[in-house]
Amino acid sequence: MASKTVIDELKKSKILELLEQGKRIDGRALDEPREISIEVNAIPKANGSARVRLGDTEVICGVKIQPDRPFPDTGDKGLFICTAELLPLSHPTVETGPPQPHVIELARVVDRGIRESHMIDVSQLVIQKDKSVIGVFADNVVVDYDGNLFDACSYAATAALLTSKTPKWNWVDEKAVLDESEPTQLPTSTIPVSVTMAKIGNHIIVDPNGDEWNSMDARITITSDSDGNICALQKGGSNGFSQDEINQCGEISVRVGAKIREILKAAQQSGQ
Amino acid sequence: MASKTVIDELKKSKILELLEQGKRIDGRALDEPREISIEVNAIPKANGSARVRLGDTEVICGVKIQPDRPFPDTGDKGLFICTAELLPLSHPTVETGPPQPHVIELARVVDRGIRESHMIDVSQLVIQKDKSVIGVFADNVVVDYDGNLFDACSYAATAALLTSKTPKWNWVDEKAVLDESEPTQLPTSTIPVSVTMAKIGNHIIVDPNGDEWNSMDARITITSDSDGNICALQKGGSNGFSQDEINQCGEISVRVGAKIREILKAAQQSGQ
Amino acid sequence: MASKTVIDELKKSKILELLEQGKRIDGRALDEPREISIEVNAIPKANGSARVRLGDTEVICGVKIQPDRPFPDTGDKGLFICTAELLPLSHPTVETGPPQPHVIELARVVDRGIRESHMIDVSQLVIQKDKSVIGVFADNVVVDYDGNLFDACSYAATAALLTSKTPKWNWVDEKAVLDESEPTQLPTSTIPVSVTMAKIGNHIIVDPNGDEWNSMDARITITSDSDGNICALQKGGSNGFSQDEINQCGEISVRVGAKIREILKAAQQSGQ
Amino acid sequence: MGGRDATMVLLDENGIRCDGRKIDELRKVTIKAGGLKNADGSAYIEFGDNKILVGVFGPRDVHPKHMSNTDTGILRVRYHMEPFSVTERKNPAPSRREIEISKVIKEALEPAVMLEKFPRTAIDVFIEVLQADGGTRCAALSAASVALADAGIPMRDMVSACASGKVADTIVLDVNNEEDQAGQADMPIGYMPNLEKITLLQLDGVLTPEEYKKCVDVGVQGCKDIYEIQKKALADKYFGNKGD
Amino acid sequence: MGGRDATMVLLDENGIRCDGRKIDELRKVTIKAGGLKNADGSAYIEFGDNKILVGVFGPRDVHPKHMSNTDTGILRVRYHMEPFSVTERKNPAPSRREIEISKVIKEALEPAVMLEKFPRTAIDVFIEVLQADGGTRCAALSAASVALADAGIPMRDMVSACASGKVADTIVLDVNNEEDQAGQADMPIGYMPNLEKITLLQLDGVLTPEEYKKCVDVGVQGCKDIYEIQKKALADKYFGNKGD
Amino acid sequence: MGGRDATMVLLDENGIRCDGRKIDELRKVTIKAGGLKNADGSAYIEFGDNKILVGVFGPRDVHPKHMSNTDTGILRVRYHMEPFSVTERKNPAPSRREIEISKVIKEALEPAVMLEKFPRTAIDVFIEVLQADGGTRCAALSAASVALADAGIPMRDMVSACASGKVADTIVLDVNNEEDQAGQADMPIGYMPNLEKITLLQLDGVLTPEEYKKCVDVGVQGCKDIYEIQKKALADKYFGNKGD
Repeated sequence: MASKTVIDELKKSKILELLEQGKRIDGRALDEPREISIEVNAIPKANGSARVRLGDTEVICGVKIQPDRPFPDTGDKGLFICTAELLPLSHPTVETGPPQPHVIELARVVDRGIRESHMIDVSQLVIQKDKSVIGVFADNVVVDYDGNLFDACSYAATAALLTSKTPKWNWVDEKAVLDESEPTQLPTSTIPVSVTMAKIGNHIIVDPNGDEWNSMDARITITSDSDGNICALQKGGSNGFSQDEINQCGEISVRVGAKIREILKAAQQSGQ
Repeated sequence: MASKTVIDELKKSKILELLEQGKRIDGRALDEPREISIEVNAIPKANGSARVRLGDTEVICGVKIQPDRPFPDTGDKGLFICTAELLPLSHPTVETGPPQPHVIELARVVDRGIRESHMIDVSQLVIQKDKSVIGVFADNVVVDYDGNLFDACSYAATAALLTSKTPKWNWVDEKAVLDESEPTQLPTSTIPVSVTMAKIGNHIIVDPNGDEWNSMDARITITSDSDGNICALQKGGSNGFSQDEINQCGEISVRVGAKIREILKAAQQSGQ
Repeated sequence: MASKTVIDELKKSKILELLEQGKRIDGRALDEPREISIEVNAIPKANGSARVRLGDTEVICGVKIQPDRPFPDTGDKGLFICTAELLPLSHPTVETGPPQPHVIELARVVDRGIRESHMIDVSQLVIQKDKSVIGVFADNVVVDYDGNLFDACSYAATAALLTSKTPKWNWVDEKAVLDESEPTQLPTSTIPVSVTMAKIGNHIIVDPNGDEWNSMDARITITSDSDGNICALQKGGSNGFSQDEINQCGEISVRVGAKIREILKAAQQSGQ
Repeated sequence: MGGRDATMVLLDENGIRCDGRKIDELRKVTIKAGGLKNADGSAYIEFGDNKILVGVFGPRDVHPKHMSNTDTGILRVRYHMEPFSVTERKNPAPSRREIEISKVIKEALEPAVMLEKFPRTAIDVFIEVLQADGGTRCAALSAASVALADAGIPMRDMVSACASGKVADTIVLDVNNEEDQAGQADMPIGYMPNLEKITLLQLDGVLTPEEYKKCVDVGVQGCKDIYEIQKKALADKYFGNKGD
Repeated sequence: MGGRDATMVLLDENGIRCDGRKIDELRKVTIKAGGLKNADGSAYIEFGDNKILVGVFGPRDVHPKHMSNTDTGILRVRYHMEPFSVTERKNPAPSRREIEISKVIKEALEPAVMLEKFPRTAIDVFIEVLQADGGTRCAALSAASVALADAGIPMRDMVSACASGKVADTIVLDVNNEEDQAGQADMPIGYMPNLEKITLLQLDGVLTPEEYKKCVDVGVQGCKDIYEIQKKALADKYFGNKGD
Repeated sequence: MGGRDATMVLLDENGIRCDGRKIDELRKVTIKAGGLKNADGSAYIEFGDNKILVGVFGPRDVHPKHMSNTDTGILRVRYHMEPFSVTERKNPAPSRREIEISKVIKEALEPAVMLEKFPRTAIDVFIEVLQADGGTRCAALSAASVALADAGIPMRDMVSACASGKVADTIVLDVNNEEDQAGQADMPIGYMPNLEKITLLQLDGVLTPEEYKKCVDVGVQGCKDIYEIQKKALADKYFGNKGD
């Protein structure tokens, strides 16, 4: 946690100076996300997968679906677990070893955005009540870093889930036995979309890139669902938001999220 | 493991000088423990609990009672496990992370004092032989440190156990199912009391406070039961005791322990 | 990973100079292993054991045989697991803590040499298919280090297994229950022998001692079975071998291995 | 929060909640500043059935040195639950949830603490949850602010915190454990009352855009109530009105 | 490899293998040099159904300093499998197998890299297996060589790698996953084609001395084929014949 | 020691114990000084069926430096059991029991070792239990003293150790594994015979105050017997009476 370098400080000044003029360092509008490209089925042997580029940030999500034991108190529901990892090749500063707090937060925020939207109907993922359920694991790995991993991982996981196929298992002799029938679409309903905004000075910008990420005062990630409702939120960073700003961020997230949802739907189509 | 500071050395000289005159730095008699205050049911949602102050050392013990799997070779006995942790707010030198050897020793000595006294009748804590038993977990956390954690944790755990209530479970369909009946007193018999003594120079003192703890040559913790028998003992510290001193410590522990047992009994009464 | 010392460099020069004359620093022929002494049943309470000295390298292997759960996909086979640990008393540079990569490699190479030879017939080690099998654990501990742990651990594990006796268990009431009958010989067939060779300059030497180990450019460990076939191999070290050298090492390993196999057989006899 | 169901009566026809409160009513909250001997500052909060102890050390040296910052002090926060604080005994190892909450509380406190006054040092906030009953992060944050003030750390403002949420289709203040389990949404808020800034905000559960705004508003009002209790705790300790 | 059985037809009467290849035929291999923005060098290989990404950083400072070597640079290699890269989801913690393969690949690359030119520094090679299908270590080693070259690290030679093995009593090139599971022996080989040195060699499975020699020979020939693909990958990036 | 029962005849009518010993009789004890090539000092003890190897290194530098003490040397002790040393294979990770015993043995040795002669350095004692049969900590402590002497470390006295205990209502010397499992109390003692100081003392099990004194007395006598065996081990190595 060395002091910020002079270059960092100069970049921040430049970014702020441009924002005062209503401009961003890469020419985007304040509420404009970077270009999103989504390749589904990038890992054909997984049950679902997607490779997402959000500007120069790149994430791969692979979904594995397999029998598991239910939690003791929810024997009538399948499992959904979403993880995230920064691979060391994604940036020179990434360290191997146990996950840092910011990576744990990343994984938990992406997980909650999807979980709280009820995108996956876990009640359909039961093999034998209280004994065996279907576990859906969406593992994100970051392969190139240029800011805003929250959204990149969220889109990768969502696209991978939307195109996942689940095998069927039968409960035979106290064991889950794979049914040879064709895998079917994973049961999903709404499409959650996370939109991360940074506050730099008094400006709110959507989808901060790496330089903007380093310069921000605070950030907020808001996930909305297909009905235009808000289903999860996480504030971060070492400063605060006014109540008006929070309301404004809510509106932006629903509006921008609706556009990004179309990109996710197109990716879903392309995978079928 | 820096060298001891000059202040530490001066304190030790002072403590020793006073002891030569038969006096202690806080005015206590050599065989006099500090004031003990015990608040039982400090954590009402636990099955039993106690908050103990021994001078300025403060410990909270919470007891959780829940079904568990028995050890393979003792399927006809419940479990009793006692732990201890130094919370980082208890002293500026406490570090978070895996427990240090002195904390592991603390937990094991407190556990053995209670276990070896046979205070808890684990044979009554069986739900279904070889399949399911009742586990009694007494977790001590140190919230303020001023020496002699052995006794403070021991009194906290003992007081919490004496006032613990255990639910009942029935074995139904290969599962332990909670019985809705009123929880009953945890089955306990004898009341073990640990008495820790420090040797400073040629003096034996009971219940060393923080400054005395830093100045001691060696220490001994002896636990006696309600019959006045000795049931567990642990010597520590970087020096030794003569055989006479060991005999003397045995006598002190039984005598002083008897007085402290009355305080524990009063706490037990107050919790009913 | 400090630079090599001047002494290390001088030793390497000396070793290389001697090798140019066809000689080794301890007078051995290039394809001559050090003296091997094997004491079987060194740990009588284990199911099998051996204490092996290979020159000044010393290893103890203890075998424990006990019921275990099978791997999910191989419910009709027992388990064989071989480990290796460098005890800190074996050399001043050994550190305690999680195993270093070179120790993990050591354990895995020794394990594979025995496993790939099919020495142990794991299909005979089933108590109840899919439920309970017999696990054979061969744990090597290095007590003195003077190079070439691969072979020392391999001989210790092999000798211990050759003289191991396995109890019998019956499947009663969904549990493995020890049969009181006399333990019988562990079912083994071929005798694998690992031969480790170092390349120093352009010279291939068998069984490098500690000084030779520090001086080598590359190494190769080849395990052959009783039929004179090659069943496992591991190249190591920061340089390479020509294809001719690889062929030559193959021949040496079978030829030298045959001689060492006689020593293992004698040890097996001595243990009966 | 996947397991929400509606078998419990969360809100009756008179607008009374399962624990007898009105929709805009906090649970009983008491804060005591100080209490620990060794900590440089401390606070104890009872927030409904939550019981949380906070100790503060610092500013103090950082080990290892390369973790320190030559330009400013650093704030370190550990949120930790005792094994006996929850219904089923908690494994003593820090969970991913505890690590995330530690980070969220740290970032909620940073805007309030004048860290720039203490370059190269660290201020450590240790939060110990003795008994949990829903809303621990807000209770912990409120207590941590008081403990920092008790330690004499210069602050721009207090951070006051409580949660709002949606229960039985109604936006309510201070979601308790039962409401969190069976309710529809939970929104913890941390707020600096004088600087009027929200420094902690999270949401689990579905809200319409209108409900979202309402929820923020209700939560901010609750934070202002908490602020009064925080001030009283410090006044009680430092100006001796303990008899109140 | 204890579970070998022969129910699958691994080699038919026409000498055709279970995936349609001849006995001396590689699976389809494509390598792309570069691709990652932040890494100093990178490569992506598809080797049959293996998909592996490699990123290189360095030469760069070593922390902690005492891990560096005043006489030479050090090479550090991490071989890592993604949780979704194998049939049953892999636990994210590094396995003993991954640690061993990291070491074996490191020692296979060291003879090729001119580490002595960069005393006190480290070159880091990060290998990420996105999809595994038998022979990952050889594919990874081949890609790592290209990534090191892409990073501009001076090298004595490339290291080219593939496996040979014994399947249905026949020595074959490039053992795939089914052949590895059901086959009789697998011998991964890493080879420097110009210096004619074998820098990686392992064997699992039983071979007669004659088969052993044959296996090494077949593997070395395969490595030479891989070498051409490696050169083409670098030429495609640096000399623009991307249209090929 | 919760599982004590009395189905085994621990003491017969003639005062003979389950392994044929009298009540004040040690198991067979042999100690060999030296034996390891690389250690600075070493010893091997067979104490009944216990087989324990001890190696000593030092005085040597301490890494990291801040662990050293400018006023005195430090003693570090690791007590470790091999996976095969006990009936059911032991997990290789150090158990809490092993960590506690390491500490207890360290504190038992410290009074005997002239650490003040070696400021800033460490003396490392590595104890390896190859086969365990009750009373390992005492056997280990006795061997460690001999290994320290063998390493030429200046010592004030030896530390000699054995356990006494209560079996079938009788105080006996040197409790073996069966007696420990089925007996009533076990009291390991470490003793400096010339300085007449007890440096290790533990007790598990119930004793009346009179039995307690008796137990200490019996144990101290046993330690004196062990002392003679320790001296002989060193004499055998250093004065060549190996033929005894």
